[in-house]
Amino acid sequence: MNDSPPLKHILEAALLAAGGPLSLDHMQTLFAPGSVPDKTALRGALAQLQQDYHGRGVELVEVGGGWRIQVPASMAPWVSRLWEEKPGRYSRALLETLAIIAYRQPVTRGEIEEIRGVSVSTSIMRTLQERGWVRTLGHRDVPGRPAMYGTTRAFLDHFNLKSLDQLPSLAELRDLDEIHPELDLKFPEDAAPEAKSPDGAVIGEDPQER
Amino acid sequence: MNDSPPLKHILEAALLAAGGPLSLDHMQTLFAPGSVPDKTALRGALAQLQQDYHGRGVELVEVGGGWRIQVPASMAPWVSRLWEEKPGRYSRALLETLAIIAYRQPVTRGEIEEIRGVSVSTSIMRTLQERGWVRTLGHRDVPGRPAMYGTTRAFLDHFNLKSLDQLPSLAELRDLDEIHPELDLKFPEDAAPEAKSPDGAVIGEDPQER
Amino acid sequence: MNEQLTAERMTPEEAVAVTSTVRVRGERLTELPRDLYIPPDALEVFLEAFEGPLDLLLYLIRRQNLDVRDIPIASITRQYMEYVELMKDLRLELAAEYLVMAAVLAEIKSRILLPRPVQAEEEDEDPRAELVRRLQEYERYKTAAENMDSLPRMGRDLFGASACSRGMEAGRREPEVSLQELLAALADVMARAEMFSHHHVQRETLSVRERMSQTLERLSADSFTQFHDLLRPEEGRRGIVVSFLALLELIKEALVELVQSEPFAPIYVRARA
Repeated sequence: MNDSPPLKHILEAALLAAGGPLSLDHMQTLFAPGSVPDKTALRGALAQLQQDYHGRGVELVEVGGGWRIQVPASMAPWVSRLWEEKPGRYSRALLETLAIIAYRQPVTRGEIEEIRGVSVSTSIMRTLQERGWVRTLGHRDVPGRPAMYGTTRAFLDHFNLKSLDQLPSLAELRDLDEIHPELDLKFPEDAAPEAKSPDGAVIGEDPQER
Repeated sequence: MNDSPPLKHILEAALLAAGGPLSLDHMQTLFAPGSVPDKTALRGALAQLQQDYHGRGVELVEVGGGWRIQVPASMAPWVSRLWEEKPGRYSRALLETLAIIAYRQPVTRGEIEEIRGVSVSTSIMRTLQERGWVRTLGHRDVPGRPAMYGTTRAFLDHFNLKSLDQLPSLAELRDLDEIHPELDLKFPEDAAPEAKSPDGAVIGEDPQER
Repeated sequence: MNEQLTAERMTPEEAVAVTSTVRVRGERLTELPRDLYIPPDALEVFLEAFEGPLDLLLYLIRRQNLDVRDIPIASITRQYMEYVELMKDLRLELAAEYLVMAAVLAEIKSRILLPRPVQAEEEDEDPRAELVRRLQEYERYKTAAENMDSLPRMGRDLFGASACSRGMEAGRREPEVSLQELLAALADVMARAEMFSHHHVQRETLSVRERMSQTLERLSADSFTQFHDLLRPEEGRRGIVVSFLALLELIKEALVELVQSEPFAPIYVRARA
C-alpha cells in the first residue's frame, strides 16, 4: 500500500461510484484494517476535493446522509435536457384553434367554437397560452365578458413571420391545395368526423388531446 | 449564453448526471438551438477532461455507446468494498458462448454448438440476451430458419471496449502438416513457418472456413 | 484468489490439487483408470469441470505437453474412454456428445491401424485432420473466453461514475409546428365552416386584425388613451391607415369606445369594460 493513491482521489472514486451520499463511517470501511484514515484526515481530504471542484461541473456537499458529489444547479439548463422526452405533436384541434386565433383576432372562445363547429377545450387554450403563442387581449363587453384572444410576438417568431400580413390571405388559402398539393386538403365530407354529429350538435373535444 | 460555463464542465456534469455513456450526438442535444457545439469542439473538450482526470479517482473513456466517466481499475481495492456482494463470476460455458458470438457473429446456436462440441443451454442464451449483451440479428435462410446472434453496444460498454476490433485477436489455426516440416528446421531464416504451408503458400485465416 | 474458485471455473489441474477420499455411489472407488490421478472427493467436481468432449480431449493432450497436431490417437482414445466410463459410473449427466466423440476416436484409430498403400499415403488426408481442426478451433475460443474474462469489466474492475442530479427533472420539449401544418389546419376548418355553418369567414386584411390586437392591448378600460397616441407617424401613410381601420373595426365590434368632449377637442379611446 506504499503507492496507494491520494486519499482524496480514493474518496472521489468511492463517492462517484456510489452515486449517492457516503457517511464518514462508511468511507472508513473502504480501507484495509491498519490503513483506515481517521475522520480528521477524511474531512481534510474532502475539503481539498471541494476546492478542486470549485467552478467545475460537479460539487461536493455535505447532506444529511453524509457527503455527496452532485451536479450544481447552474448546470441544470444542459443536464435537464438529458432526460427530455421526444417532442410530442399537437392535436388537429389545437392547430385549428391557433389558426383561427391568428386570422380572426381578437376572437373569443365562443367565436372559435362557432367556426370550428365543436367546443374548444380549456386545455387547448391553456396550452396555447403556456406556449406563449396566444394571450388574452381583453374581454368583450357582452354578457359573461368572454376573453378575447390574439397571437403574440413569440407566435410570429416561431413561424418566422415579420407580421401577420405575411400569412397567406384566406382567399389564397383556398387555393392552398393547388399550391401545396401534398397537403392533401380534405373536403368537408372527409374532414374530421368529430365535427359532424347527425344533429349538428357541438361535440366536446377529447380531453386527452393537447 | 455569454456566461455559459466552459464546455468541458458542461460535459462533465452531463456525463456524471447520466451515469453512463453518452454519444456525441446525444451531447449535442443538450444545447439550445444556435449554440450547439460541433463534434470537433466536443472532442476537444473531452480530450481536455481526459487530461484533467489524469491520475485522479476517475477516468474518461470512449466505449461502444459513447463517452463515459468511470472509476478506474486502480481504485477497485477500495471502491469494491462499497458493496457487500461481490460481482458474480461467469461460468466457462457462458464465457465461451459469448466469445464465439463476439468473434464469429453473426452466428447461429448450431454453429456455436459445433465449435464447442456440446449443446448450448437455453438459459445461457437467455442470460446473455437479458443482460443486453447479445441480440438476434436475423434468421439464417436455411431449414428451420435459425436465429443469428451478435453482440450489442452494451456488450462493448460492459467490457470497456470501443469496438470489436479491440478484442484480443484470436489464435491462428495451424495446419496439421506443419508439424513435420518444423522438425527439419535448421536456420532461423526458415523460421516463422507458422504462416506457411509446406508449399510456401500463406494459409489465410478464413473465418468462414468450415 | 483461490477461495473464490467455483466448480465451473476450476480447471482440471486445480481440481487435482485437492485431496481426500473418493466415493462412488457410497462405495470407495478402488480402481481408478490408468493415468487418472484424481483427488478423491473432487472427482465429481473435476469431471463436471469439462465443457464437453473437446475440452476433455484438450486436457488429455495438454497434460502430456503434446501438440494438438500430433495426437497419439491410441493412448488418448484409451484415456478418453476411461474418463467416459468413470462419468457413467458416477452417473454424471453424460452428454451424448461424449459418446459421439468416443466413436470418432475409435474410427480414427481404426483408420490409422489399417495398412495403407504407400502411393495413396500422399493423397490421403491424415485421419486425424478433422479432429485436429476441431480441437484447434475449440481451443482458440476457449482461450478467447479466458482473455475476455480477464478484460477489465464494469462492476468487477471498473465502476460507473455518477453524481446526484436531483431536481433536474426532464423538461418537456414543446412540439414543433410548421407553418404549413398551421395553414392546412385552417384550410380544413374553413372548408368545414363554409359547408356547415352560417358563419362566413371573409377575406380579411390581416394587418388590420393584427393592429386590432395591438390596439386593444394598449388600451385600458380604466383610463383613456389619446386617439393620436394610437397612430404612429413613423409607420407612414399605410401604417396610419391600418391603425385607423383597426380602430374603426374595434368600434364596430363594440370593443372600444370613443369620447370627445367638444368638437376638435382631443379624442380619447378606451376599452369597453
